[in-house]
Amino acid sequence: MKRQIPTLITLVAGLFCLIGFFVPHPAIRTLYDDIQQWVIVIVGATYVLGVANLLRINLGQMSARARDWPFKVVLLVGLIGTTAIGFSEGTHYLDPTSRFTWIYNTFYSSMSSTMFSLLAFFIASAAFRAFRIRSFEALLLAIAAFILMIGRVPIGNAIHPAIPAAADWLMEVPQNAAKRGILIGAALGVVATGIRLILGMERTYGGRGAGGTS
Amino acid sequence: MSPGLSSLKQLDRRWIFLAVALLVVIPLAVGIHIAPVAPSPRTRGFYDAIEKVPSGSTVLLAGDYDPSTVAENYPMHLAAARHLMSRDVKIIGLALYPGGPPLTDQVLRLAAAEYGKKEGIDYVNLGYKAGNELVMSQMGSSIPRTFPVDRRGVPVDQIPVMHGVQNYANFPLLVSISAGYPGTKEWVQQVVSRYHLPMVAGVTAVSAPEYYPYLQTGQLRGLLGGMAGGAEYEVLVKHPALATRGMDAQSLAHVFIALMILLGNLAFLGEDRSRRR
Amino acid sequence: MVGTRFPGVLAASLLAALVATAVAVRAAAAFPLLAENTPNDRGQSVSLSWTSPTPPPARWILLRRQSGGAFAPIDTLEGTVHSFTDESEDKKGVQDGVAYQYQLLADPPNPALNSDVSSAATPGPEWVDTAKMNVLVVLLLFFAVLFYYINQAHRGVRWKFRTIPGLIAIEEAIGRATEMGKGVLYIPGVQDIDDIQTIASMIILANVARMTAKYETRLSVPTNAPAVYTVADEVVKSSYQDVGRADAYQTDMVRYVTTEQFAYVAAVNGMMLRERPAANLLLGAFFAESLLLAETGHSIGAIQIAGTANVHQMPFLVVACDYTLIGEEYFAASALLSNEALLLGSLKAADVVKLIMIVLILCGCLLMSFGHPLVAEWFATQ
Amino acid sequence: MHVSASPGVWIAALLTLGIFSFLYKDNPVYKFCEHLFVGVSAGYWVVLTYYSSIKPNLIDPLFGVPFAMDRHLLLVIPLVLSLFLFSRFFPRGDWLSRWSIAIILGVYPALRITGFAQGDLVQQIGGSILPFWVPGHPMTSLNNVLLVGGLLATLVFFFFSTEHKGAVGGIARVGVFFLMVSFGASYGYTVMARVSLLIGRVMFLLDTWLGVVRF
Repeated sequence: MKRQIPTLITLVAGLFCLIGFFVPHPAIRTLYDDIQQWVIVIVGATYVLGVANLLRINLGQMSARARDWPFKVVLLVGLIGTTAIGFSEGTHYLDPTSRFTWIYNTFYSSMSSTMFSLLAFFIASAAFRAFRIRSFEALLLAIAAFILMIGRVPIGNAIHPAIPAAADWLMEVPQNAAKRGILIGAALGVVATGIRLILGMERTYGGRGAGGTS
Repeated sequence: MSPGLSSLKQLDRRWIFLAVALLVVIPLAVGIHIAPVAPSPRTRGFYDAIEKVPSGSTVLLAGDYDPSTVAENYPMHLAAARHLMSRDVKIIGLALYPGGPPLTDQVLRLAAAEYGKKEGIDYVNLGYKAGNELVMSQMGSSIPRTFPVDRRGVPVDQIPVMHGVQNYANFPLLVSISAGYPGTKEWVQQVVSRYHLPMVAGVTAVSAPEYYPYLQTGQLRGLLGGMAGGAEYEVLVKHPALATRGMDAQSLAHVFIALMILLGNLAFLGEDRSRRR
Repeated sequence: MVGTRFPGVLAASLLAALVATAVAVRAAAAFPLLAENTPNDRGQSVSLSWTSPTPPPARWILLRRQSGGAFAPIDTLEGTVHSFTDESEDKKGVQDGVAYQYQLLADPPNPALNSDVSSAATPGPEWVDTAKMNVLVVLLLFFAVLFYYINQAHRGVRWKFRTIPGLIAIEEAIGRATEMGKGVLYIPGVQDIDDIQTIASMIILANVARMTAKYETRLSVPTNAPAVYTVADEVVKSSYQDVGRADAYQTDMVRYVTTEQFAYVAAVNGMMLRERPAANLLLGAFFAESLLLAETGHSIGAIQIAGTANVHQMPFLVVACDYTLIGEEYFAASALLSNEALLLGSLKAADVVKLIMIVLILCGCLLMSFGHPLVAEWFATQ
Repeated sequence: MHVSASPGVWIAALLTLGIFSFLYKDNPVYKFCEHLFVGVSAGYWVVLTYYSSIKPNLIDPLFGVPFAMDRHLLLVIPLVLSLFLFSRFFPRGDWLSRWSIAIILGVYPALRITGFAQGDLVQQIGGSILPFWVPGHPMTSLNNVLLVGGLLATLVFFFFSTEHKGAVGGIARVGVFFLMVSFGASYGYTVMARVSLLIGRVMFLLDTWLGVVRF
């Protein structure tokens, strides 16, 4: 009994939303909109659940004096402090002068942008240590990378306007052809996996994660 | 193989890190001007699409990025807000990235100060909403129902710029500033393909190649790719700022990395001839 | 009307005169005004379209009446506009099932520029959105092919698929690691267990674990999500049992390291530098960290085989690894290894649809070259 | 050179340098910054999600407004399903949270199927149907042939039902060449992206923190 109901919910909600896409009639579209509005709220709740999980795991590790537990304390202070200040300011939490916005600018914004900027260093060292041109395919990759890297910055245009032109052509024709092949292949994969998920044929292990930056 | 090249193999990568740091810090501190920024056709498409928006109409500006890609997305976002406001176009801003709302706030406030626009009358920040593509799909049915209040908690029916705004039919253009998921791809799939809303996008360089097929089919009318795209757009908007200033360091770093690839292959030339792919 | 100094009554009478002249001067050089029920919508909406005479007046006053009723102005439009949708969310707008007629009056008044009275249009909802027929047909075709082949596969039909060089490379790499008496490092990507790429990675891990069990090669699997740890540990344990080497299985083979992206990379790079595995298998969903892992793996001279569907990471993996499974090749590899009816049926169905697409695009282009864009038009959404 | 006086900028600058220390080697300072970042961002997410999604779309319409009778009453359903999610924390109640996840696993794939089918299948195939020769435009004709040829070759490479030998093998190899060019392009763009992010951080350190140069 516990196993069938979730599969039934997925089946009904999934098929209904699939049909709802093609039917503008209010008899269907009104409930279609309702279901999607509900899931917006439930997805919001899964984010809160995720953070609650993080809180539980770190509290456990801290009390059990697991490895690196002092750093877990830092994490918990950051988590509970930010949450408390945020809720204390009510709907003004994101006003330009609020303490929550100060935390956002000082801690979240600064560290988040620095984390990704580390990659500039690693790309340079990997270019030297791990960019082996040992086949014709790798050579093609390297040539395209050169044209793009030099063509997309002002220095390329200064050296010779043909470089940015070559970069544009390379992006609009060969790159487009291959990317479109990948897009179509991926689309077939998503549609196949999607319908298998809705019909309960796919084996899944858990809930849906949030978005992310590649 | 000459000893000089083989000793390169043991080069500690932290020397490379130091070189990258210097190549970025020096041009920024000194501000040398290596080469002018030349706008590309894609950037002109972005500019022209906004030029075609009738003044007085309202445009949707989605700032779907967070601080991790501020260096690439923020300059485009600010330049687009300035461009729209300079043409007296009202802006409805939102962000489907959790880290987005404060950035949308800063952009709209900064541009509004320069063009004398007032929050609520000329622009509004609807803030964040969980649900990724679901939010985009539901805005097609009803924006007031999906965003009952703006970022400040003010009900939208009390906000003048939101009067008469029901769904995508009210907008002549959608401007998407995007870093990943959810972003430009989802706006194209869920909105442009379904409601035929003209759209332009300013995206991070990592994701730019993926959107060229959309440019070719006309699903996207214009595309800004990375900081270079932002700089080209800043030149067209005649407001060179953040992105333009970074171009010198960008050029030098790219040349350096290209050299690293060449040097790397020379140094390891003999080494793995045996292990073909 | 613009706030004139005269009281409202004068403005109303001016308007009445306008309406009267419009009706009286029927035969003036008017232009047709098309009114129709807005297609593919939820009803309560009429779409108007017209080609205004040149030069168009400064503004249009739009009049509406229910059949038999009197015309009344409902909106003022810019002169340059040539289409309008009469709908409103609150109940005051046009109602379904009632016939309406429209007329455009030039403002400033100029009877010669007024439009004809439009034919009657009755708003109403539609059951099917005709603009999305091509999407429906494509989906139904794909579902039909998909379920046909999944059904065939369930009935035991097996098809011959091409060999995937990446899979052979994995076996060779494990064999080489065994000869050198070194270990194998298996990194299942950085997404949680609900990601399709992580599930595919678990299938490949099962096969890799069977090989390392047989050859008694050291295997370590660092994961970055608790859920992935529990599933991977289960997969490795049952693989060792399948091959009858339950004794060779150790609990520390699969480890949960941390969830944060860069901390995970630092920990895994540390493992590589300490344990010096002979084979690195990076199979799953990777983001910006694929570059760092592949670089360290390359620096310790390990044979590296990578596979992911995140195409934006392909450039780094192709240049740093000995072999890469590109996008769909990665999913095909896991389908072939799983030998599951569901995955093999889907793989075969995707191939058949790709074949149909290749033929379709070729015919479409040839027809287009001879001037018949019918295929392209059918695919272009209206 | 007028160094910034705001404590916020100083803390941000020190945290930035703390994270850059990872370049030298993984060290306690980096670990401190990293854990602080994970904690603060989690806290930010909870507050933001509550005020932006849960309060305006669930709490206010259901409880705030003087009990609107029409469709708002149905919001009891998402309220109950959201509460079910937290059953994971109770030893026996875990199966209840599967109901909430089940509706997500129904609605999202449906949206993906229609979105990908329309945006990435129908429109991309539509955009790939191009004339092989356009009278008077040799360059466009060549580009069209390469665009369609490259797409078909890539699709053949991702074709698994026949061995890559003979003609099919040749076409598949051409497909790989196109793929490699597109990977090279992605490599160039990714280099540009990562360098830009570093430029952004150095601009912060030089201008906002140290005030070396006002831009």
